[in-house]
Amino acid sequence: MKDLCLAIVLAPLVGAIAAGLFGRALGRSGAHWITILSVGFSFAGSCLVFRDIVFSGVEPLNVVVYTWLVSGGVPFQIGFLIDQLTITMMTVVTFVSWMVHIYTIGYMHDDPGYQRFFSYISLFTFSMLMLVMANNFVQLFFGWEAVGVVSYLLIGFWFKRDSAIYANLKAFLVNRVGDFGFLLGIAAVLTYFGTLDYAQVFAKAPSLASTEITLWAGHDWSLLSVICLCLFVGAMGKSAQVPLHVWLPDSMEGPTPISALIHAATMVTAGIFMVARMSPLFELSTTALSVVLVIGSITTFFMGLLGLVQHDIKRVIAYSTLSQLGYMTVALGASAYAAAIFHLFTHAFFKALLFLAAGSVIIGMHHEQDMRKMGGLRRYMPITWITSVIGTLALTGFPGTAGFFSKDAIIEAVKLSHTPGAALGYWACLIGVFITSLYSFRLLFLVFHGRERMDHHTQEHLHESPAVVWIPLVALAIPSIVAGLIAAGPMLFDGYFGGSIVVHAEHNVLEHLGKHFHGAWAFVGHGFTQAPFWLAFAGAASAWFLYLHRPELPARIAGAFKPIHRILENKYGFDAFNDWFFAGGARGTGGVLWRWGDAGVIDGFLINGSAKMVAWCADAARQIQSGYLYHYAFAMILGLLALLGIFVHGVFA
Amino acid sequence: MNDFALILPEATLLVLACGVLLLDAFIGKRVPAATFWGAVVSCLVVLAQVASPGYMPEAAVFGFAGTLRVDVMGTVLKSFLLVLVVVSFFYAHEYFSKQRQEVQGEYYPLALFATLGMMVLVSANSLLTIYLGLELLSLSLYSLVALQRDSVTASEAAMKYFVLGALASGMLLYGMSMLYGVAGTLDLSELLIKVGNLEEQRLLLTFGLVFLVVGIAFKLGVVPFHMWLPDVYQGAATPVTQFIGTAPKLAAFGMAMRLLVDGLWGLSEHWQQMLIILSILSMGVGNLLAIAQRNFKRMLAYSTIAHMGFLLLGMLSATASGYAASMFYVTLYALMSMGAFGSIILLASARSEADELSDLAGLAKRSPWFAFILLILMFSMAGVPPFGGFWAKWFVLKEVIVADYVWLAGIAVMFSLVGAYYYLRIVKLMYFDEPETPYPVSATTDLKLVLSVNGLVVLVLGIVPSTLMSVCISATIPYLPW
Amino acid sequence: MVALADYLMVGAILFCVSVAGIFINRKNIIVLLMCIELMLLAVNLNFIAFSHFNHDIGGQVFVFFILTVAAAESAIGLAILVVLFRNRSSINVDDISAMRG
Amino acid sequence: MHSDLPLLSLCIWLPILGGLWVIFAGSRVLDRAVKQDALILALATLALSLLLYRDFNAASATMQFAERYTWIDAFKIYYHIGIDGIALPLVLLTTFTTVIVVIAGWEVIEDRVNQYMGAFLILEGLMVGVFSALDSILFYVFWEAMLIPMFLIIGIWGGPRRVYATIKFFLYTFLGSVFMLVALLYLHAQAGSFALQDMQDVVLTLSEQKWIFIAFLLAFAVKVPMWPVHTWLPDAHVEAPTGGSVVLAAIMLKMGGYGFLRFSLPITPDAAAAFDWLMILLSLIAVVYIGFVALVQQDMKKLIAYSSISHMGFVTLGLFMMFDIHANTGNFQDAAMGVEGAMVQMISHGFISGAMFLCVGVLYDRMHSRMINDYGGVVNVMPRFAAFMMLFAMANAGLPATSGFVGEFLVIVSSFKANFWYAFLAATTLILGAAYTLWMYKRVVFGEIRNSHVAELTDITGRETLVLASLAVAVLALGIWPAPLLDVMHVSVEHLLEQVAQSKTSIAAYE
Amino acid sequence: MFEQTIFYLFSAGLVFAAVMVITVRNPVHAVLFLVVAFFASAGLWLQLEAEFLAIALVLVYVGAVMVLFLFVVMMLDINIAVVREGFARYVPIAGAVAVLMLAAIGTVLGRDHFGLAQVAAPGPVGPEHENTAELGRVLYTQYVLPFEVASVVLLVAIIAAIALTLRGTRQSKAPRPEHQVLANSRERVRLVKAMSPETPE
Repeated sequence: MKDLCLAIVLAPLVGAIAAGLFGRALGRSGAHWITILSVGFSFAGSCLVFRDIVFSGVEPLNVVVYTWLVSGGVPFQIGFLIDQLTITMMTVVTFVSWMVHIYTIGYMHDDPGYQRFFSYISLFTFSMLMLVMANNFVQLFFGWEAVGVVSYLLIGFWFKRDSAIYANLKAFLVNRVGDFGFLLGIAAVLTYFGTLDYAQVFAKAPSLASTEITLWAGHDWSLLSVICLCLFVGAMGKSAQVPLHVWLPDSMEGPTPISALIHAATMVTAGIFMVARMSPLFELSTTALSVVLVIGSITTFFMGLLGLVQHDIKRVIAYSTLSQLGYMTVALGASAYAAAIFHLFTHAFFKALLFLAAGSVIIGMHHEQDMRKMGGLRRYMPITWITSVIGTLALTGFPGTAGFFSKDAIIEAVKLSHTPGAALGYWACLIGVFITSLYSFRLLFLVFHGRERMDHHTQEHLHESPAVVWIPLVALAIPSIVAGLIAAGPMLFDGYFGGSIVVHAEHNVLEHLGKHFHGAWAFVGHGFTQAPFWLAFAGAASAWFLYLHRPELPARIAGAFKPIHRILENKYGFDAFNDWFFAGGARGTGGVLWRWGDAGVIDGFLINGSAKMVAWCADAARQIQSGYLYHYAFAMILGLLALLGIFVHGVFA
Repeated sequence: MNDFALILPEATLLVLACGVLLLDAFIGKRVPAATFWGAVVSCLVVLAQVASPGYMPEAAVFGFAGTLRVDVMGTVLKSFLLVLVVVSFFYAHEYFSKQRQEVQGEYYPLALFATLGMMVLVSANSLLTIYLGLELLSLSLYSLVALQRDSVTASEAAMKYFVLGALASGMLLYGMSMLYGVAGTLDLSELLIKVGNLEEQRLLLTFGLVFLVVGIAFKLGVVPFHMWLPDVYQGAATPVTQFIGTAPKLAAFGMAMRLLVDGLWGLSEHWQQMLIILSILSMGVGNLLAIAQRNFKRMLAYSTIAHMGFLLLGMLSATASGYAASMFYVTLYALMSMGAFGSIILLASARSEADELSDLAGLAKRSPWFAFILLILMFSMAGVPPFGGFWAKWFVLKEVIVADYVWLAGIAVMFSLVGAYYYLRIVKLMYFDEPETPYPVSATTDLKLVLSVNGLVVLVLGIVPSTLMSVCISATIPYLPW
Repeated sequence: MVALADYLMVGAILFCVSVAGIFINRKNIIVLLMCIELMLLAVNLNFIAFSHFNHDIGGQVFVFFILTVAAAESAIGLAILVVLFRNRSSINVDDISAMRG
Repeated sequence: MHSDLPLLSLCIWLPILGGLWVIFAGSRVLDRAVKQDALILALATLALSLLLYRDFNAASATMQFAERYTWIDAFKIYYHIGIDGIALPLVLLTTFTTVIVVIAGWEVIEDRVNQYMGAFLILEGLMVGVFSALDSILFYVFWEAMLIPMFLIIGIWGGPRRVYATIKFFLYTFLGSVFMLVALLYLHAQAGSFALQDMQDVVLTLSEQKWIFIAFLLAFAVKVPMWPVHTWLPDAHVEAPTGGSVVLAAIMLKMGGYGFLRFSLPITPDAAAAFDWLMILLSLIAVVYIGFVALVQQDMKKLIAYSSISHMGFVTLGLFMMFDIHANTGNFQDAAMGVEGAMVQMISHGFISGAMFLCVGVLYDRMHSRMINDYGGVVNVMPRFAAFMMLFAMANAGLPATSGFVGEFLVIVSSFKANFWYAFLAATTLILGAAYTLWMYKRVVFGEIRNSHVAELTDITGRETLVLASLAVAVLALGIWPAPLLDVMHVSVEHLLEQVAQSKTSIAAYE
Repeated sequence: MFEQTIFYLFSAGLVFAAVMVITVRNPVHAVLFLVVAFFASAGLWLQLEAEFLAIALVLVYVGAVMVLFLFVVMMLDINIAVVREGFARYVPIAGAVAVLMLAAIGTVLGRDHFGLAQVAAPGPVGPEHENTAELGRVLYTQYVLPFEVASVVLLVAIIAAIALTLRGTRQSKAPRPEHQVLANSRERVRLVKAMSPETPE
């Protein structure tokens, strides 16, 4: 199985290298064939492994591929840990990636960077697989950073656009802030555990649970809290949790397939995956879990609100993604790791679906993304419309859809949790349901229903997207509906994850919840009676009222609550603050240090200053060499006198 | 050995110098090169005598009732300075054949007499011999400087040199009179013994010593007795400057050794302190002022002052190995400054002296090879390996540190850092600036050869300094037992 | 009785006068040359006095040579002076300062 | 199979003598022939150094390929050379970089080609000499002699302010090294020998050690360069020709780090322990302060120069936190990771900064401007170049799977052992390094074509591709599999740590 | 007593003459005062029983060297008015230096070290004592080497004096073509700052 895993990982890399370095020789179709085949192969391989691990009950695989380096007696290795958690991620990643590959043929049809694009997304697939398959922190960090880079490259894919290259830099830097914490976490792990291998670290973790370290005098911290918080900072960056969320909406500058693959389905969930992977550590720190919970709650609620005021179709979905990531984080904080991963799993399908549908719309609209210029598209793009409706229902958690299971599970789990902050999490999630529904249906209504607001030219050319575009839509729509029905039971309650996730008994809300679980259908039926469903229904109704029935109302409401509206439009001022404080502050600091410190004090005063001093002394000394004989003689006589004074008369003695 | 065998080289040189004088008077006008070759042959003959194994004594031999001392150090110094004189003759010949024909005649005999003075000086064993050798050297040098009769600067330089030189020798004599008065002898060997026995007369001896040190300092060109040096270097014709700047420095070193070590070792703790002060002042003033110069010769003059400060570092450590260091230093210094002035001669045309720094601009384009040679010399003077000058600095610094004056070594390297700047400026002019004229440098093969060898010797000494170091060490070994 | 110190004192005074003379005379080089003669005279007085009081002829011999050399020195000094005067038409010490710095 | 040739000497003298030959024989022949000769010499030296690697015994901490001949009899100075696991990678880096530089200068240098090529070859030999000298005076001679060709390279083929830059460079480094000379001479006075081994063994009191350490510090800190004696570097880099910048960044800076490893730590371990707070402070200032300064640079070369200073901060940090680690864990061997990280960082920085300078050189050769504002949208006309530069920029930002990551990673993770805050401050480079590198990349490479000059740019030639590709391979190979590099140094680093662990003053107390 | 009177007489004369040498306006007078100084010191030397040297001083110095000085002084035709310009300004500082120096030397050479108590005056020598013979004896035996060197010094002085002052063919006014060809601007043209004619003084 090791060889198969290696092949799964390397296939996309081969595809990426082929398409990247030999793209011109391969031609367009060559490039997409090789990458699609390689990712398809990975998917197929993942399915095989999935079968082995999940159904055949093969022991999780933990192997070393090669030793990266040995230093200080600590081996750093590249290796795979394939267990239930990993294989779930692998399957999702390769499947969505595969779909996106196919979809890209249509979406990027006319783009000059065609081969490059395929190369990038294949490379991304490789990196993501490396991330999830890692059996140690170094490799995790490898993948972690690699996906960041590919994300950077893809956001800036259209490098001529100023907004795109601004967004990719921002994305990378904000992610780096997360990585900063992540790396510190890894350093802490290495320092106290002496190894970076998951298995060894997890095994040793309980023995270090009560270790305390001193960061500054007088304040002792629990070691595991420090480690978990540092690691979680990394997760916050990657999974766009407040306040490191700012890059995600901007990342929509990238081509839509990327938004689907990277910024919705896979990469942004790496943080969630990582925390789940680290559950043996997080379980030992209630502090960390609480922080996770609170951060997740804030993200869930506040990012959802922002979705309401966006006009760019992709940005609405992006904020929706933020909000959903918040749900997952809340689940993590409540120790409902399985629920988080399950939501990750379902979200991957329906959010990728929504993005790809949006992409389809964008193709139809000739790269117009403003919803105010759309409307009534269902007539022109029926398949896109249908799949979008499915995606929206899944997102809003309509009972029976995939999203329903995962989201309800999270809400129920948080409700049961006793981790500090759980109440906040519960209410944030609950209200979040209403908000989700509101902006989701707003999007649906503005785009596919109502008056056709696009210009005449666009209208004439509107038609359904080609098959390579809609086939992935359909392929993603299916799991968006059925994934929950099939997988909810095993993944949430039946110990699907086995030993890959560790939950302490006192935190184990899912187990508690599982006592009330009597099959998926019963769960659906139960769902109709619960608050979330009615909240979602209220959201949908409000959307209908505001955007179809009385479309002039939203503007009036906005006018009436101008301050709030402005805060929302300014995204709570995060961007402005970051630009001013961090970007501006860093440049200002740099400028001061450079001009004042380097050029002023060191160079100006110390270096050139002493050079000038020497020159000045030289000039002054020149004056003594006056050219006059009597001065020369005088100097000699003074010299003589001085020597006499010192050595004979002991003037200085 | 009988007395006359001991001064055979000096006697030969005297005779030959008179011969060269006659040669110049009678056929010099018709065959200008005759005087030159005569002088060269004279030096070589004397060199052969000095360097012959029979002349090299194992221990010091005294002659002429103790006024003469022939020992290894003296012999080695004589050999070195004769070599330097010969080389400087080659440069001078080139310079004179380019221009200034009319002063050629007197140059060589006077230079030979100066050489005789140096030889007397380094083998003197009496205050009297030292004084006479010094005067013979000085008077010849004064007149050499003034030899360029129609040059305003040369006569000015000569006048300054003369007046200050006379003042300095007056002070030296005053010191000698005190030593004579206190110790009652003119003989250095006797002085050495008496100084050791005259504990209660320390003050008087120190009093005399101060005047003596002033005289030595003047001859070496050490601050604050250096004031003559820049003006003389700048004002004199380049070969004269070259002559003054090379062999006489060895002689001055020899004189310092004779007076301070051979005669006044007993006062070493005093003169050590004096030399420390002089050395620091010299390194400081020399390096500082060199920076502000625009004239190459004048710059080299200040650099000389700085180098003399370094030279004193070896002496003031007052160990045999320290003297060896100083000897090594002065030899290297003479070689380097020989080459540096040689470069000026190379560049000098019939029209101008080419002694301004700006004349060096773009030399690397006009003549890459000689720019390289001058580069070697400049880096060597700055004390950068792998050139000879590095080892010179290395050696004296090592001795200073062994003598437990680490702070002094620190000061010295600080000043050498300042000094590096102006040497670099020369390199900068040659390599980084554009030439004023595009024409390649024209010179005779002789000069090219001599200058090339001169530069390469400095390079080779940088790579294999061992032999010369050993020579210097063996020359100063007799001073070990004290 | 006249002590050695008295002779030495006269020599010292002479020495100092000549030093002052070198410094004081800024217009005439010839006087400078004369000052140097005075200085040598002071030295000679020292030598002879020491020679007398130490019963040693060496000092007188030294003076003998000093006189010889001083004569030679004057000859050369004056020759240089003449050359200088021919070039500059002046023996003003202030004027011979073309080189400085 | 061991070769009987004096390999190490050949690596030193082949390029030096070859360089002289190129200079003096080259003035009469065609430039092309000169370049070919230079390339052959550089390649031959590289091949010789690869033989060194092949025959190197990584299991031994002794000096290998040692040669010892009497040089100056009177003072027992020897021509004594040899390399251990610390020096070997640096020697390889030197020979590799020289090949790169020779190729990079192929068409760019038109003026005095023979001197240019010769100077680099001589420089190569001298640098190898520095890394392999086992006699302190021999070391010093190589160390100083190196300044001369570099001085000329910057001064002759440099930019408009080359004279200021090169004199500043020379004097700065000279300042440091003369004090080192004093320290070496003092050590000789104590140890009675100039051999490095004897100096490492000599017993010194703490105050002696402190003075010696400071003298060494001046020499090595200038070379590294550490804040606040770093200001020569931006000027020198900016004005130097591309090849000069490459050698300067790739190799010369490493000599500072090497000096700490070879001299400061083993000779004055107690002083190093006493001053470690200072060294760490300066290192962290270099990382953070210089990171900020790099951010606001308008000149690409200056930016990379500052980034070099910042990266070299990791080297000194990695070396000097061993005392804190020892204080925490009680075992010096626990600091091996930091030291090895510093070593890897040196090697990796050699490749990356060299590559970055070459990238700027590529642009400069075409536009004759280094200002970021003069560029924009380069990727549109130079896609292949943009790809390479992206790789190197990412490596500069410390991306995993590039060599830039390895050293930083090892240093940061092991600095946690010393102190959380060291790790915290050092890790800011993750953000700052990415910020200044990628921001520059964005402004230069991405975007619409900014002006007509950019529009006229042509993509890299085959020669440039070759150069950049070979560096890219090195950067990636070292990032993906650094083990071969680390394996050669383990034993030597352990040996070094044993030496450091041996307090000299405690021996003094016994005696 | 007599001895002392003689000593003080000559000493006073010597010092007075010396001071006059450096202060008189006319260089010719200065030379003449120098002669007086020589005579005075010759007197002192006689008192110190250095008869030969005293005579030699008068003969050689006064007879030859001073004449040479006079010769040059008169030949050079110096403007006396200029020669004494600003003289008084430097007297204080020169005096101060001289006094300081005298103090530095005098304190050492005083009677503390060289008084009669320390160095006893030698008794008078008899008439049979021949200073000249005594000097001559050592001059050609013990000091023969310095003697030879001194002769070379004189030879050099002769050569130098001739070389420096003898103007051979240069006194001819005939044009020298080789010099004309070699003329260049640096040597021939001197740039002076000229007052423009419009500007009034």
